[in-house]
Amino acid sequence: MRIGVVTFPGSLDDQDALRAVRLVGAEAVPLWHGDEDLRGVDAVILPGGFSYGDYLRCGAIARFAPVMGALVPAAQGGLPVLGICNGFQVLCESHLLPGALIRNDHRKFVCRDQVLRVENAATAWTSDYEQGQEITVVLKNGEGSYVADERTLDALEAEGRVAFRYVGQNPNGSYRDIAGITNERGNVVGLMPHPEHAVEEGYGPSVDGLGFFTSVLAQVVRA
Amino acid sequence: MSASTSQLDTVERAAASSDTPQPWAELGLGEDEYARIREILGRRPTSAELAMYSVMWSEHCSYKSSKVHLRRFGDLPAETPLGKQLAGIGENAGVIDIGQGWAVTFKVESHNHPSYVEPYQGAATGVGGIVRDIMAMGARPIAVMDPLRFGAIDHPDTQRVLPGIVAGVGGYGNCLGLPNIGGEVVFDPCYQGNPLVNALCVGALRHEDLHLAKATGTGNLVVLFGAKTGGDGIGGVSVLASETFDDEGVGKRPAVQVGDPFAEKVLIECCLDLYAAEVVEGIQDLGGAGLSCATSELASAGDGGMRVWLDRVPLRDATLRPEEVLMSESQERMMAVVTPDKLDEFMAIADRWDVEATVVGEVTDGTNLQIHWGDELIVDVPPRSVAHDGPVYERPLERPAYLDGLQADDGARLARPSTPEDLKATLLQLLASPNLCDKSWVTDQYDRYVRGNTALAMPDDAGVVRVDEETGLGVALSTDCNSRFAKLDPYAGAQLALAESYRNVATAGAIPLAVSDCLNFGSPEDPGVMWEFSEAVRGLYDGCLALGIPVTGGNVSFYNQTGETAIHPTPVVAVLGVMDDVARRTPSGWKAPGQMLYLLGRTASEFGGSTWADVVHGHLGGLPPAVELGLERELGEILVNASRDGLIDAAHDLSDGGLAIALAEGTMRYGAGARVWLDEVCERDEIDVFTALFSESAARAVVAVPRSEEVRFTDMCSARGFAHARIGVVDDELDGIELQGRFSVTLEELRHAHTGTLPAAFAH
Amino acid sequence: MGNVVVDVMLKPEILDPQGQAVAGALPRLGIDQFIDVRQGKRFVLTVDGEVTDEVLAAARRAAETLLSNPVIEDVVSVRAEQDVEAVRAEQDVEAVRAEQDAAAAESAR
Amino acid sequence: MGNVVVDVMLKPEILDPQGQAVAGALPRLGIDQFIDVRQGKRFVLTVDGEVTDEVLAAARRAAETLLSNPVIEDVVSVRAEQDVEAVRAEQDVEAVRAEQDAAAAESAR
Ligand SMILES: Nc1ncnc2c1ncn2[C@@H]1O[C@H](COP(=O)(O)OP(=O)(O)O)[C@@H](O)[C@H]1O
Ligand SMILES: [Mg+2]
Repeated sequence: MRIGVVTFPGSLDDQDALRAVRLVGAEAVPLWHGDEDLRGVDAVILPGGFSYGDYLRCGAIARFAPVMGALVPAAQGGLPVLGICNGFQVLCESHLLPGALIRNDHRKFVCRDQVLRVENAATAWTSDYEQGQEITVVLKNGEGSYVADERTLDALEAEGRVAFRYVGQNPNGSYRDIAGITNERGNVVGLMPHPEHAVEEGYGPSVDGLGFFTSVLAQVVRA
Repeated sequence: MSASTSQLDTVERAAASSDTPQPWAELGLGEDEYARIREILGRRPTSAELAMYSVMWSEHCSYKSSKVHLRRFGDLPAETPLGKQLAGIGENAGVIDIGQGWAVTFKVESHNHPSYVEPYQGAATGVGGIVRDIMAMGARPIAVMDPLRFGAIDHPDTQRVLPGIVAGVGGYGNCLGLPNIGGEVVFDPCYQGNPLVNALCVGALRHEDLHLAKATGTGNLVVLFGAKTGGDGIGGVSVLASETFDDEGVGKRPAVQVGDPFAEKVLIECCLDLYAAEVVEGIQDLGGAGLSCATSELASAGDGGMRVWLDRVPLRDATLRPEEVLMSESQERMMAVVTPDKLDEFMAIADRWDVEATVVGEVTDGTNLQIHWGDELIVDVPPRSVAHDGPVYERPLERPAYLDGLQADDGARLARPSTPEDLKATLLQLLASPNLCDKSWVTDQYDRYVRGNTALAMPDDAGVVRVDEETGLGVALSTDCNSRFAKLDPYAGAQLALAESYRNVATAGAIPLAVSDCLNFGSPEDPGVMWEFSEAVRGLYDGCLALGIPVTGGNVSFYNQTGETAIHPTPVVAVLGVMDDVARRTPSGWKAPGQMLYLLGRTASEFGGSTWADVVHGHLGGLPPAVELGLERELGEILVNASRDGLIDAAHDLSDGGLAIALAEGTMRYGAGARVWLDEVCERDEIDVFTALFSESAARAVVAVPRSEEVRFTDMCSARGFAHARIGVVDDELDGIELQGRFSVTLEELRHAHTGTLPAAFAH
Repeated sequence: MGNVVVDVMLKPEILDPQGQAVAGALPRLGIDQFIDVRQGKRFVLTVDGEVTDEVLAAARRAAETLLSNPVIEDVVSVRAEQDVEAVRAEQDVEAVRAEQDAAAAESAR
Repeated sequence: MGNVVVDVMLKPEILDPQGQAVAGALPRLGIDQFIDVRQGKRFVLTVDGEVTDEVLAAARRAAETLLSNPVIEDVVSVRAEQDVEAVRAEQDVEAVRAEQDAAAAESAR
């Protein structure tokens, strides 16, 4: 079981994602933004960070990286892909997921321990959670407010594609408290909070994030 | 190159026109300094040389007023409790061995004035600068901290600068992927018009990866890499340009530097790949004084000369004059010395990271640093004379006359709360005061988790990060300074800063190993300020000697004053400690019911410079708390041993606001309540409850001991003859704190007081 | 050398926290005329030569693909700077009107 | 309702990492005409009424104090949107010219 993690210039949480993959016993495979090659991995994580400085719009420039040329069709073909924070932004900019992420309503970067509710426990990345389970992971971003037009939001709700919702105070103004979403097929999941920062006792608020990585492991083994 | 050489002030021309008047005074040089430059060169300097000397001999770069005092630190044993220092004062940053083949390097620096002018960019580039210092040692930067000082919380100046400074620290550090693991936010009217932005970076490296800033090996190449050079931060040298420039051109040179953290992130990864490929002989960051500093320091530390082709420097602004290119403080640049056979590999690595790299010079077998612009020689100087042999002053010192009066005004007359209600109200008032309130409005803007190695961060006493994933080996860091203490007595104040920082590190469970400092003072030309400075350095020196830890580096920031009024002396002290396994670190709050709370150390009535006197009475006077470093050392050993042996589950040091604040913070951390009794302590130390709660005596901590370990723990304290008293028990059924026989305060009351202040002041 | 100016604004239905913050801050400066503020982006793209039709077409492509995200943003305009300059010189409506009249008179000659 | 448009750009001598990021990305999209990109801000301030001289004066004050940081930025222009609109409708230089001619003819009548 090989899980790839893409490093763009400015990626920051790539090492953390690779560590999380190793911790669940999978093989962690570094992928490079400049290679149009997924090295035969069984799943891909687009990690957090500030790809290309996030100067224009978060994820806007990364979307055009050569590796995305290989990733987009693979994702459309069913490859499990998880976008965390900046990775979620890249997925939205690439139109693999609907909507967009804009500046937090309070206009500040926010780093805190965040409770999420798993709203869809049937995706490739959430099957090890219970529907409705509350987990505590790390939230840290400046542009994490999820927006989409009403029609898209209604469709997401109706199709059960809201994967995670913020519990308690909405930390950034996201429409309908949305923290993460999935595509129709459930193989592409994006969320702003960071499960990879909650995988080791003593180095994060909990180990609740492990479920993402064990889920995909089970998924791929089944497939 | 577009530069018209006819206008160039070349070495040849300088030699032939010795009497040409030069703007040395405008560049900040003294008459004697200018004369000395002429003597060194045997002729008048060229404009470029004059620019170089003027900035390299400035206070900021040459430490000319502080050097005679800082020399003391060099007399400290160059050893930490774990062994020899690998690099010390004089390098970009000190490097210490932490065992298992690992080393760490850390340093604090100031970026005070730029942050006042442009808060966001000033603070951002402050972080960027210190990170490059750490990279230049061959290390991977692993964390940052930001000790900050502002004017009164409601002052318009604070309202203007604080949000920008905090956003700048966060904006740069977050984008760099460095966890921010601590710092300080202090408000005092003395910083109005002169906020302090200090920044600390710590990096980790394997012993064999240590790199030094020197240019050796004739024929080796000098490579400039990173961002292009623009006209940033060269306001000062515009007087030179004004001779050859129309005024408009000069006015366009910005004094403000803008940072590009993305460029720096890429530069970090690029440097680490270069080190791993072993293609770097010597390396230097570009900071203050830009290329002037980097070339002269590299050459001065090496064994030969250096030749530089300045016109090869890639420019962002093609109109820059050679003096300006030399002086530019454009960010995100580094300079490496590379052997010719490794150049291709070097360039390939830089290319992979999209980092522009250019050979701009070579190491020669001569003695001088020679800089060319096209075919012309515009600088020909002995590099040591620029970089290391600058002027040194013995500034006059004088103990300020006001000090006797200040120390005599000891606050004995200040009304003290006596009823239970008043004691409780005082606790809540202090908890809500700007300096003791919850800082999460600030610290939530910083990423403390990135890299996944953070074991402790705010609001705990020290930041703790793992260095080695295999073993859990890691470091703890704290920065501290109570400048009110330093104002009352700079010698004791510096030692108290050292003691608090040392204590914080030990409280987390780490063995304190080494010190870095950032000495923020007023004008060195004021004998009173200079006296404060020398006292602070003396205090720090004596303190380090007593604690057995070296000063491995630091920074001096003078001229922090508004008009005639200097800030309080603010010697910020950073202590670094080591832990074999950071998973064992001690958090600052308690959770487990039934654990016993112990107060370590004795309390005396010490309210000079205290938070209580400040917040309740607006009073500053008397003497600061007594410092006993022997006791600090013993306390440190107890905390570290108890942590290692699993005798304590939580520990919080006592500092500003005293025991009352420590108890409140320990309770709020995880929400578990505490039942507390202080009668025995009051009896033993012959103090009243008010003193027990709010005095700021040093060398104290409160710890939570599991019942099963109580005997072992008290035996350990007794064996060392260290004062310890059982003062309470953790009770998660209890809502907040119950101080027996006095008052109860609920968690909600505590949190309400603690958390409201910063949002109310800045969230709009 | 010529410049193309691209203006991008958030779609009207998308929340604009930065614009709102400005709107909230203006009254505190005694500026209370404005009932709404929106903040967008302005790009200046420089070519080494004239702003030809091809250059404008390239700028428009850049605007649609990279410079804006159609999910949340509108490209408000893409034009050669000289055309912007014609307006920029003006400091207020009156002056602009006067200038337009003058220009009109000029070109009518 | 009327709008005032305020354009703010970083001073030319100040480093613009945002513009550089765009400039670096465009060639990867096959758009290689542009030798430089600078990114600035565009504010649209709305008044409940006409854009009078006073409104423009207030906008100018807002531009100088809150909307720009004079240490690193220039206010490039402050003008009523209708004046911008006059240009915005145009899609390229030719069209603008034609329009201007037409306008000229119109106003010369
Ligand atoms: N500017 C800052 N940046 C990061 N952390 C900060 C900052 N200011 C305060 N903190 C953190 O908040 C906590 C409380 O600060 P403080 O009361 O000064 O601690 P202490 O009294 O233990 O030195 C500490 O963990 C400290 O590191
Ligand atoms: Mg502390």
